[in-house]
Amino acid sequence: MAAKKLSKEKVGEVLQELSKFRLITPVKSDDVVLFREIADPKEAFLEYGNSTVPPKKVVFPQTETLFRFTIGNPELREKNVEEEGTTVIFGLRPCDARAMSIVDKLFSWDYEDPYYLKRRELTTLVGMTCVQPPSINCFCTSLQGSPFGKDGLDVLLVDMGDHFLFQPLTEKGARMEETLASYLEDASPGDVERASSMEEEAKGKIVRSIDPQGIAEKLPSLWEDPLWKRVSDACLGCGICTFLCPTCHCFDMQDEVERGEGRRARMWDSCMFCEYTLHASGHNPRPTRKERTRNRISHKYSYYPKRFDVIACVGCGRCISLCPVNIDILEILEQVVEA
Amino acid sequence: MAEATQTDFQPNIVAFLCNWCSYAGADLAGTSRTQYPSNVRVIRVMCSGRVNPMFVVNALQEGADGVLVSGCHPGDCHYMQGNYYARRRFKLMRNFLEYLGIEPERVRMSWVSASEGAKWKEVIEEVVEGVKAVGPMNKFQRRQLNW
Amino acid sequence: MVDVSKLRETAREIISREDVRELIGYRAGTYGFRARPAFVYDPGEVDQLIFNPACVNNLATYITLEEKLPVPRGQEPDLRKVAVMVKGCDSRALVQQMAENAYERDRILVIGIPCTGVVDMDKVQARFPDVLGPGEISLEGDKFVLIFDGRREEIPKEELLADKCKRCRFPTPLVYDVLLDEEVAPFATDDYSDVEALESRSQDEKWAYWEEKFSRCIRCYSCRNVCPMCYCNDCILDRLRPQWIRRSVDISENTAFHIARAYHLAGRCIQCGECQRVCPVEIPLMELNRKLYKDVEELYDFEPGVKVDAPPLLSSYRPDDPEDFIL
Amino acid sequence: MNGKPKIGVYVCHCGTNIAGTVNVEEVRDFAASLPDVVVARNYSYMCSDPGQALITEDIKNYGLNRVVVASCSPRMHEPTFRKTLESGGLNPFYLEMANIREQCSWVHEDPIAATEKAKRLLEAAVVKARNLEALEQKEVDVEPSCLIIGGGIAGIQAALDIADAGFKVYLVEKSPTIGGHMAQLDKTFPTLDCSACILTPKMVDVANHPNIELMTYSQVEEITGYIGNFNVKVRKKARFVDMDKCTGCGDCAEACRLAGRIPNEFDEGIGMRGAIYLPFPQAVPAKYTIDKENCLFLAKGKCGETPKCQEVCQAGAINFEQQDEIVEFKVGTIIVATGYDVFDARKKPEYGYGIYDNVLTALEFERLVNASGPTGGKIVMLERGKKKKKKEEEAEAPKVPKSITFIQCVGSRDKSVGNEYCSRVCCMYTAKLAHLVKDKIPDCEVTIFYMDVRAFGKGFEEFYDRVRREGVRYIRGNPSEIFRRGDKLVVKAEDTLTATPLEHETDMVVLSVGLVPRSDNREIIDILKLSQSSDLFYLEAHPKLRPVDTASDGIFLAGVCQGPKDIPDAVAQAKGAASAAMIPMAKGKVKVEAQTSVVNEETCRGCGFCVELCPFTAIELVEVNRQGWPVKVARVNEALCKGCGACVAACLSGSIQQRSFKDNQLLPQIKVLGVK
Repeated sequence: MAAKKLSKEKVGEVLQELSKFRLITPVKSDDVVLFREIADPKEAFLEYGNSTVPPKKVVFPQTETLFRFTIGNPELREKNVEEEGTTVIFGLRPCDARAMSIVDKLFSWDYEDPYYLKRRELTTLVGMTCVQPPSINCFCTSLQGSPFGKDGLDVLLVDMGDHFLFQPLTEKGARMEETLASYLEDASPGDVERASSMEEEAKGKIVRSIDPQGIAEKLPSLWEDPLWKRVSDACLGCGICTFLCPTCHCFDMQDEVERGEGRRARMWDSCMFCEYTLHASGHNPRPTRKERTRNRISHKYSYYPKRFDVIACVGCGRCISLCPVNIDILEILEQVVEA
Repeated sequence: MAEATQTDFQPNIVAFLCNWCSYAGADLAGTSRTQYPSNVRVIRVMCSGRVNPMFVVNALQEGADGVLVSGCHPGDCHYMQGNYYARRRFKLMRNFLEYLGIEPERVRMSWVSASEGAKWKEVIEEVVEGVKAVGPMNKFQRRQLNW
Repeated sequence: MVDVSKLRETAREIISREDVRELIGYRAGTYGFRARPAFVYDPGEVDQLIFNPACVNNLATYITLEEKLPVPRGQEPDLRKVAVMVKGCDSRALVQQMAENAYERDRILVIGIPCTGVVDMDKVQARFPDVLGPGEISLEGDKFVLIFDGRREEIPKEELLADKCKRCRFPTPLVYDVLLDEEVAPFATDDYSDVEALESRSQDEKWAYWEEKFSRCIRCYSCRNVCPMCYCNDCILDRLRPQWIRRSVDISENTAFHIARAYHLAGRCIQCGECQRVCPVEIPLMELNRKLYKDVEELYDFEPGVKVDAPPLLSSYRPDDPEDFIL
Repeated sequence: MNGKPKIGVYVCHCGTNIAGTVNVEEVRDFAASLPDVVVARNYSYMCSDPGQALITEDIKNYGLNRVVVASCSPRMHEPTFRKTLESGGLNPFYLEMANIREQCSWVHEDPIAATEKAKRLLEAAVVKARNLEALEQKEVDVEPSCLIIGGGIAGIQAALDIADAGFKVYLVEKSPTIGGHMAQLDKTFPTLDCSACILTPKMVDVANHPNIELMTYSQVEEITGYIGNFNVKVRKKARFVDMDKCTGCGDCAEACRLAGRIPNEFDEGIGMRGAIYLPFPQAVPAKYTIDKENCLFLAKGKCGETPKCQEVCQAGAINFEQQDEIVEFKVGTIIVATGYDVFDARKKPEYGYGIYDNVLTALEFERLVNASGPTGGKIVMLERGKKKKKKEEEAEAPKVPKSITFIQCVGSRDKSVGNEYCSRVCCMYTAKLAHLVKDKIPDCEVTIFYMDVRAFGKGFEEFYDRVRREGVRYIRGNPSEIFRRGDKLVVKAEDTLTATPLEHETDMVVLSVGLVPRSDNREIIDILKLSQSSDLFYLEAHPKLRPVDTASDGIFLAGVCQGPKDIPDAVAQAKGAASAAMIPMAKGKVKVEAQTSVVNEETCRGCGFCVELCPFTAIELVEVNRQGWPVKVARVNEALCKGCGACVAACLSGSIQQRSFKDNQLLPQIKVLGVK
């Protein structure tokens, strides 16, 4: 699939064209950037670093109906994800797309989650490169990622300044190219080459890093290590690090009933919450923030890579930048390495 | 609000009445065969002091267009002080909801004694008129979201 | 300006005491200009302690956040004192916690820091996004001085000062065992103009304003968890039976959540501003808290967190409390 | 426990009262469709015997464990149907009612709207019933004894009645003698019987009654507990006179170096006493008391060589070492009869009380006309504040006033001093005093300024008429000012009947002061958590139907502490309070509220908001062990809890709940009623 050129002036028209689908782009709500379905191309806010809330909620909604029921009636009315229709996420960052490809492994593993997978199938990801790392705490390059990374994306838009280099990456990407054919031009010959040198330049701007080598194997041996207490002393037990993490995917189920009519819904849960894994008996195998922090790190850097050969962290740095008490995953990992 | 809502709209009002004064007052209105709008549905509590201000939020969420809390006149509380506590709680909640954009007409409080069947009717009429004037609650009631 | 060596010396003395279990203070953060909470258990650890205008956290939260694991049979609970560093605003949290019987006065040892204002770290971050640090911030007169990567920048105090400090009326702690510096005279007043501006808008404007904010809420509960006054063992917002607020994240539940959170702080919020500081989606939570704070003051002449023996606002009344709203 | 809810629903027609408007069949069918409803019926009169039998039969046949009755108000028939459940073998608190008569069929004419509303109210009752719990109606034993606070006529009468019935009475009086204000009065209106003559025999009865333990010069310090089981702590103040030894001879009082130099409270300061004194000759107990503020020996440490009283007391009763004594005992009931103060006339400075010697309060005047008072019953002009001349010397006879003027409603019906109420006794005591003046000084000109004359009692109007016929002049008008002109006082007023401004010269002015709550009212409020009505007198439980009860079970009110009243009313109320107090004592047991609050000690954070707010002091903080940690939690004393639920709404963590009105019982109702 050959790269094309998309002039920045045409982005508005492109979005207009794409609004025949369920179109999701970064938007600005006050000063917060997050992903929302838009009705008007003007709502899209593409001049952004990275969003506060990652686009994972598009394929894995924070609250999602699974089925409806009527009390006293055994029939369940399942949610039909198909009805949501074809979806395009336009303008997400490579790290967040890569995160989806990582989470895909879980939802298509021993049990194939029909809701998630259907939604993924319906969704085309059009990503944009990071010319400038969005945050001082970016460290995607430590984890096989790149500010120009292609994992998980269907199309990568390389920001060339006055235009984008439109790189279709998958079959869905190719279809997107067809859809947008009238807005695309042939890319100039130097663009592809220039893009790869820009990628190196962008990688070089990322200042934080970790060598993940050996961490997955080492973590279990540090189960009882005092470092866990130390790194979690200041933890408040809130859900910022997990809810804003593009790879965290824990959920809980709730039945909501309204005068005999109900739905079963699943909603995000966080391993940092005190009622996470709280048993009905009152026992909690992870009774304090120490065990919960250990679980968060271990899940990302040990359990997940052991099962799926990939670390469940893309180095977006959100958990570091947004933690109210500056708990820093890189610092924790360094301590793990040093321990 | 649109004109249509003012004429066709029949608001739904959840009322919390203390057993000793307001509930008795509402009973007296019945005994006296006083006719008043049927929009108000009553929950009986022993004292207005029992009514958690979050009940108001809950009722509005569930779809009520207005909420009324009614207790004994100051000094007449069967439990001496419950209505005073309620008065503080609801004043603050009402102001707070107004600050969020919830019309104060939706959050009402009244003193109705056991002998004030006639006042009960007036209160209901005023509450219903007030809610009609601001129209249906369409702000944060539970909707079928993410369906 | 707090003298760091004096701070560390004081801390060393305190943590060396047999009746003190731990000391909670500040240390440098991991990037930029940040500072973060420090937990000191041993005299050897005091040299990491600092205090500067980056020390934004209200450490009073940790007193009530303490995790009380079951005490094994035959053992005694560790009831030694917890020493905590507090600024003026933070100290009001201690006062209010004690007013609510959260613990006895002798359970804590308070290291008071007269405070001339802290920064809004978001403003610092926006100004110097690329500084990996460690950078240092200090206040010199009416300027914040930032030192990083061998550079020195002076920024007018006004430009980086946290909003809450611009209306701080309690710069010197109201409760302390040790005061690390001279008392600071109040340098600001609070006219609630922000609250009044919002009050004066139409109902629909107000709702549009809040709907946008509440719709962003991801219910991470950081506002609740960071709050020094939110320390129920079992918060009703988490409870399933009965379920006051559903877990579903939508405008209805989010609104109810924010009403409940703010209302539960009526007459209790001491305006440390932590909830708003930590909110990742920048919901102006203090505008909610401050509305109630203002009403409580105006209607009931009540100010929380200043007197340990004050009766709880909503467990008291005056026969002549306002009732103009009652039919 | 009770397993899955099996609910029976009963829709009452109430003849046509309900069925005339509400489509009861439709409501019944709707009820049958609701989850957990196993049987739904409609019937003409559910409260009739056959109606109730339907319920008891269904409880047996369907194994019902919850019952919902949609009928009249629960205020009407809740007790009836509770009994029905009980006789069907079900806990009575498994009942929930939907009020589809008073609040539905009777107030809405439109059958469709009324039926819709009835369905919704019924559904709300069903969802609440689903979560109802069985409650236990507990009983507590009642101590057969009564504490009476205050030894005025109300306290005395209540004490005698209760003691005569065979119960133990503790009568606690703050001052050295019982008798109260009534002992200060001369004659009583309208019959003119001598106050002392009718009162003192009762006082003596109290002193001699085997069932009454009299504690004068004593104060209640603390009361804890609840009906049937109050623990009382009383401080018996040291009187520095051994009660057992004192014979009441009075030698000490005559010998006291300060004799005749201290204003006697009993005489309203018009008469004098010494530092050791008996307030009045008929005081009960007839034992002397040393006033330690004034006694030279106690206050200054020196009284000549040896204190005179000690020197002359042949019984050796004087004991300067005596200490206050704390006495503790248990009672089952309490009667508060603490009486009143008279209005402080200084709060009406325009009348010159405290400035002009001959502006008196009516109570002072009462002492002046009293045969046992400081002047032996002679009405004379007062020279206050003058140093007492040596006796007999300059024995110029005191002047007798030629004109006396009364002003009514001083401190009553007067918003400017915060007293809106009528004191009820002033019109008549003024008439009585006017009559006594005419009796003693027939040519004295007597004038009464009044707003209205309220002569509502038995014989009152007749007496008022008699006094007017005796030549007492009534002028309608509220004087604006009193000032001196020469040796006369001038009352400036307007005769509002003729709209004539006038200045009225007189020798003496008597202010008919009203009755006000005692200045130390708060002491008892704090101890017993009583409420005050807006006039600041103690608040009765219901102004019409429970006039001697308070909101706290087992605590009753008698006399003026509840509101102004005259002697017969005070006595009647005392008798009422006495018989009300005797009911639980005679029964020996009392049922306590079942719908009380209960704390989840696992989640309670011990903030004490509930403790602070409970009007009945039913909640306390206790320390418990939570997984090895000492923590404070709230705990409810179910005998004290009245079941208002105010604590529930104050609890941030939902840890305190009111039985039958728990959050999980009310929230489902809100859900049903809230949804459109």
